[in-house]
Amino acid sequence: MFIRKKLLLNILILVAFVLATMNVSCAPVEEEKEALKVTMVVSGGLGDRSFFDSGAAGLKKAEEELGVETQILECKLDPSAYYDHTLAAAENNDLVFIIGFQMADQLVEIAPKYPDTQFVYIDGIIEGIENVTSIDYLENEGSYVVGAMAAMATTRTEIPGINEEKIIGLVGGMDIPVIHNFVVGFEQGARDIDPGVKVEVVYTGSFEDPAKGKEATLAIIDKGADIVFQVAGKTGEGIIEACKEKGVYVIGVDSDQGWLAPGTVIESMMKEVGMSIYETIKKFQDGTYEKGAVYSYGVKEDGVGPTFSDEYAKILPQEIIDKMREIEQKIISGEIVVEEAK
Amino acid sequence: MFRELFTPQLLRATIRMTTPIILAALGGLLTYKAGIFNIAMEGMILVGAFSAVVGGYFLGNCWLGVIVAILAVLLISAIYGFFVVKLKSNEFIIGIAINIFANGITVYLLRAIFGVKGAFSSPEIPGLPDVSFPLLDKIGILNTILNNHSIFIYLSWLFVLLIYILIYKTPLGIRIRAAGEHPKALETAGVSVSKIRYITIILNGILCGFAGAHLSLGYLTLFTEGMSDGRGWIAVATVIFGEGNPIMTFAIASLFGFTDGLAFLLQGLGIPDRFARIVPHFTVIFALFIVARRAVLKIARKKREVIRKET
Amino acid sequence: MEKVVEMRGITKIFPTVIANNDVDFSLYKGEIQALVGENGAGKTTLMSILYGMNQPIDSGRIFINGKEERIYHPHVAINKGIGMVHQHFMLVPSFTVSENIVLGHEKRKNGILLDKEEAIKITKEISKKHGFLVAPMARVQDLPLGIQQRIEILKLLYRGTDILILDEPTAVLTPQEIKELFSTIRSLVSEGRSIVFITHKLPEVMAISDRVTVMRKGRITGVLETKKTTMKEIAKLMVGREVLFQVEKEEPHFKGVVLELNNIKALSDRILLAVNGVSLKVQAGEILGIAGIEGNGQTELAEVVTGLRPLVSGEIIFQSKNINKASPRQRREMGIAHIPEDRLKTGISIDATIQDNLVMGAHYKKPLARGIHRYLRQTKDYAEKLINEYDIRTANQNLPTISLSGGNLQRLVIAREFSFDSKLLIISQPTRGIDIGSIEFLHEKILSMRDKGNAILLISADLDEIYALSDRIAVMYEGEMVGEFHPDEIGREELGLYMTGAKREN
Amino acid sequence: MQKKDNIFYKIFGGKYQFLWITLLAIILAFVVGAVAIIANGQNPLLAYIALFKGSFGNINKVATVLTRTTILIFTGLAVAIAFRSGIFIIGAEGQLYLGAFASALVGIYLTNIPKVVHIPLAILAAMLVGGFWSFIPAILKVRYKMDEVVVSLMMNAPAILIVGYLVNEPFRDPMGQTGMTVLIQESARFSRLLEFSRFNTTFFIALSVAFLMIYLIQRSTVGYEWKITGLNPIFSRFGGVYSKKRMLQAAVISGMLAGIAGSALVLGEFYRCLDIISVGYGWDGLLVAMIVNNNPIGVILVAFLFGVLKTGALAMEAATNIPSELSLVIQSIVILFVAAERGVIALIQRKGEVPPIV
Repeated sequence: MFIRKKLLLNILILVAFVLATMNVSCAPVEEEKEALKVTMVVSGGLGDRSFFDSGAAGLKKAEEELGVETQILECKLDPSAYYDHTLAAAENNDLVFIIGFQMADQLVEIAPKYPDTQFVYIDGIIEGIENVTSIDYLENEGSYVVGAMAAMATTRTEIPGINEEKIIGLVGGMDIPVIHNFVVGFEQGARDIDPGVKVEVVYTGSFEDPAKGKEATLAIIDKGADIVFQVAGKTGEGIIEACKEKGVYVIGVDSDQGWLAPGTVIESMMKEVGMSIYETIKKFQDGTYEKGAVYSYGVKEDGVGPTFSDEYAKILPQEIIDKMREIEQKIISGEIVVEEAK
Repeated sequence: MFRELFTPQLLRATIRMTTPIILAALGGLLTYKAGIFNIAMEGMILVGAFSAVVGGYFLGNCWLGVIVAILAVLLISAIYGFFVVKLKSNEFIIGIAINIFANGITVYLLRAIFGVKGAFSSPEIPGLPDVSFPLLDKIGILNTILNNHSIFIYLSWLFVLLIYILIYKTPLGIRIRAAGEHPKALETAGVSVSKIRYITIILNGILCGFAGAHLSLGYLTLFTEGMSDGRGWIAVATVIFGEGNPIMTFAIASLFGFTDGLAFLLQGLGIPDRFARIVPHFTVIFALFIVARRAVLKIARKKREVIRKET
Repeated sequence: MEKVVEMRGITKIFPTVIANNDVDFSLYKGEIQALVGENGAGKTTLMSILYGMNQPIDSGRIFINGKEERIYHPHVAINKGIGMVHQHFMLVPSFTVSENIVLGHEKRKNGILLDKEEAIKITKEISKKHGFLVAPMARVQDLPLGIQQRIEILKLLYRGTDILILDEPTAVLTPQEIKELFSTIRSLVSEGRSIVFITHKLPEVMAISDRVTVMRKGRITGVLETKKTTMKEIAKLMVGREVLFQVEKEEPHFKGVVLELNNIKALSDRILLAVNGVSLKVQAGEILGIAGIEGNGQTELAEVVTGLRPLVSGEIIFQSKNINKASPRQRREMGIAHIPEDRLKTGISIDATIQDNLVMGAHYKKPLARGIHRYLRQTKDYAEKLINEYDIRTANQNLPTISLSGGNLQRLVIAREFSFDSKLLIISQPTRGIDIGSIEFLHEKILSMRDKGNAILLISADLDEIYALSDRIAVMYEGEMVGEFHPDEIGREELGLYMTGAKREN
Repeated sequence: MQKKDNIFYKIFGGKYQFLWITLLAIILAFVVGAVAIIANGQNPLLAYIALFKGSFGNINKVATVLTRTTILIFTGLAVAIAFRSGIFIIGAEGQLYLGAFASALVGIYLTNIPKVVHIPLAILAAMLVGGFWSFIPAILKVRYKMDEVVVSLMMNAPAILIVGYLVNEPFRDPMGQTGMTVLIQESARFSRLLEFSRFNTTFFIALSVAFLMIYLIQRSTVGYEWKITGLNPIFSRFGGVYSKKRMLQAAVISGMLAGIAGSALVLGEFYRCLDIISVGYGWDGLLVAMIVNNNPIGVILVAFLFGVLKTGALAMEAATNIPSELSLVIQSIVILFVAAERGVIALIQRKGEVPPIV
């Protein structure tokens, strides 16, 4: 009895299916002007106020200034969605940005099947596929610079909120290699300035739990940290809040996060995802786009690094800012080699 | 190593991390006592957290925010109550449905109301005040541990006490317990079991509203998507492990809070983050295993004694 | 005389049955009215309606003290002075006596808190006034059923009840307790209260009631004055045919010992020695009746023999083999069948289908299964056969068992247990809660099993049953066997003395 | 003696009642969802067309739906078998992760063996760890009367954390990829069946396992004993069932099925183990099983329904800019209405005879 009942359900679903397919055939095929169609697929979700949002901002800018048609597809870390969204983006776009190292497999699988679509893989490197260009960021280089900055600032007790102890901190979202890349650079930067500076590293285990972020931050502030580098997505909101509450400083990540807590954010370590997206689209329109190229955006390419904005100069002594610029030059010239953790 | 770990700051952190859990758990405990296995706390905290921010932001007053949070959670509770009490649907399924619903609706409304994704923070969100007790200042270590917390932390302790009194010392309390243990006995004593269950669902709604408001206005002053991050589930676990006793529930919630805080400090000793975070879960399971095992052994021992005496 | 309750044209339809069909019922002030009928006749439903449960009804009107009332919830009934003692007691096990008494009508102190002292005081007062002795601070779960029933009655008196409905109040009581209950009922009536007494035990009807209302299949079949009627007449109205009160019993043919217990001991759930050195023998072809007040270790004894409860010491010898270590399944396979005392909890699964319950134990054997494969056809036929043979009234064997009435549930259990090749039958309280028609049928079945050569251990608190069936009677008191008799040797009164521990052999 | 004069009853009562109610629930949920979409300023019709096109638009879409369905069948059956036997283990998500990792290990480090050996070994590994993880709460319940719901709930996060650690530290892909192991050997992979979908042969494994489970549950003595143990353990023991053994057995099989779900993700869909390999397949499995009251045939159908909803929601988002969260709202409403079936029937019959208070 039950089987027959369910059979009927099956038939109904089949009917729905037929109706739906009919709809495909009579879907509107009108198309106006051939605007460049660009889609960005992100592995996580928008609203992280850093990495993905930066990319979205770049895309928006391109839409406004370059007149392209854009769309963003979020996978929200559902690995089964990576393939679906990559495929959907590949099907009817000219240019597809794939943001998130998690999606490499899917990209490698799909890109060759759509030779007419150009793919840009961001935050990792894929080589050997004609229509896939890679953009990688050397977070470690940028982190090195802010690490050095923090090590210098933590000894400057004349800055309000800076204590005696030579301790700085880093709160990471998850204990994963991408985050390690930040950690390694940050630690090396601090060490090179003053081997006596201690870096307290703690992971919250989630990119989505600001309460845990706050708690983790309070724990390292209790240990004496007065400058905290936050690398934790939405969890970072809680980190910033803890710093604000305790009157210590925080280093923002990926985007310029100064507006979140003016006076508390001492600097932001930029990862110019938006900029690189914008520039890539521009190149694509200009015809200077290189198919299959691999770009590494480090300090040299201005892809990562501190903002040097005026807002922060109000807190940081000029000599530290100068020193940061000097370090950047040394990284560019190769005098300083920053370790990697990826 | 011991000194490095067990600092007053750790106890302070324990108190902070326990509060959202215990607030929700107290609510869940009431419904549990009235015979409803409620697992919708996760969703209710989330709705509470979100609407507290909405209320606080637009009305400009943190207490109005709390009230809005309570009203919103009560709305969800009304749906929950209708399905569970009136239609007598499976409370487990309804609970999960409510959790999914809360997750979807908060994200959706976050975008609809504030036009942002992921998180909303603003200096315009009024935070709940911290409370300081002047007398505590004098006692150094107690001051570090107990003083200057957000107001709901103290209120949560008060609630533990109040709910203990409510359950064990008031007429409503014995009705609630009767509704859970032998509903027909209560019904035939002329008291509507449905009414009692609705009351506990309402109280649960209020407490989850508090938990949410505390999370987004007290603990933090912002909202992020999914910010309850499993606290409702932990609350479910504490209710069941605490067997519906507020004091036991508080103790177990504190154990969670403690091990959670400990996890951050363990990382400082070079223990990988993930192993540090396994600690709370296994500690609680293990602690309860010890308790359960002792109970089983006690029965076995008693049996042996009786047998020895009689044979 | 003044009518305190009048129910007119009550009709109540449940999804699968018409429980009350145009029923008229009235109760006069100061009378004891017996409401009798077989199980499923609709007695309890009718009284539940009066008590505000099973609402809404499909049609009918209710008048209390001449005024029409809409009783939609028990609290309305309570306000009108109606109280009901349910067959399954409505007491919260973990609460104290006084808490149970005041539940729903609690007194407060300081406006908020529950006044426990007042509750205790009230309990003491009313229990003293009515001559019931109860400990206000005792937990109900620790009290024997007789005391629990007193608490139920006290609860009603506390609420100021004038109209008491007692649903099968004697089912769980000892002869002594029944006597006490009857004197309580008489004193309550003498104070001006009116009582409805639901039962299907006719001797009790004759002993206590002023009037009798008889129901059958949802309808009233007679309203009689007790003095002007006989048990036979009432029984006929109840069952719809003549009823024999005594089953024909042939002389037993003993055929060798089947079960031998040597000094066995076992613990109760509360870790007390519930079975304390019991030794006995049961032979094939005989019924050994174990008389005793409930809670004296009979349940545990049955469970030890069937393997459901671990044995502390002693020997269980079944067909010359020691089975101390055998599992319940192994014991069933050897031929030990068991009709447990608590059918709903132990003897069936109320949510499973009737078929599932009927085939339990046979489900994995030929011809119903081979290996792990079940033959559904054979299973269905097997169940169908039992349903017909034992006259289990159901539309379909795939209905959930909960749809059966009490008597049919018992038939189901008996059908299952009697249908496999057993050597020993352990039967606990077989006729508890079932009606006259079924009892007759059941007793015949038990005797036929005896005559087929089964050894039968009959555990019953009902002395009528013990006398009607047993070839030998053993009395159990506090976990021990205190005497063994031939039924002709000993009178009921004397047996009662053994049961209450006032007297013992050896 | 049913009350058949009620017009509602005539239409919606009777044998097909459950079907009607489910269908009604789905339709109602879509109506409520439509209101939300209109409130969002969009055309619900277009949105729903996009949803169905996303699930049924072409063979690839259907295949995608089936890919999700495959996993949900495993997790749904895992929950169903345990719940049927009265052991309420809700640790499928954690077991899935452990199973996925175990499969990946076997898939990576066993080399030079034929496919017919390699794949079963990889699945076996997943079954072992999944079964073990599920055995713990079960044995704690049976031996020490600990609440298996909470113990199994609490064991999810550790499982996911352990896999996260292993995947990110000792077993990470040294070739630059992070949060994942290296690809498994060719010989451990299930074949993909379509060019533009990850639909693969695990689907047929799922169907065979499902049929096996249907057989076990409905036609075998073991299934009978599971059911009786779940409905009344005292009675099952009374009737000679080794009920503790049956409970443990069901729990272990449940864990094994959840493990296979993880295995299917690794061997069929991703060809490696990721640190986040599932977002809630275990939890969805719980819902799938509970909605159909642990009926194995129902599990297959509802798993398919969930597959359609999930896949369609992504497509709807891509096509119309309606946030996929809205599909969560619709999903939760479907669940609410379907779960209310009993109560709704009572309301339709207007009898107030909702089954008695528990």
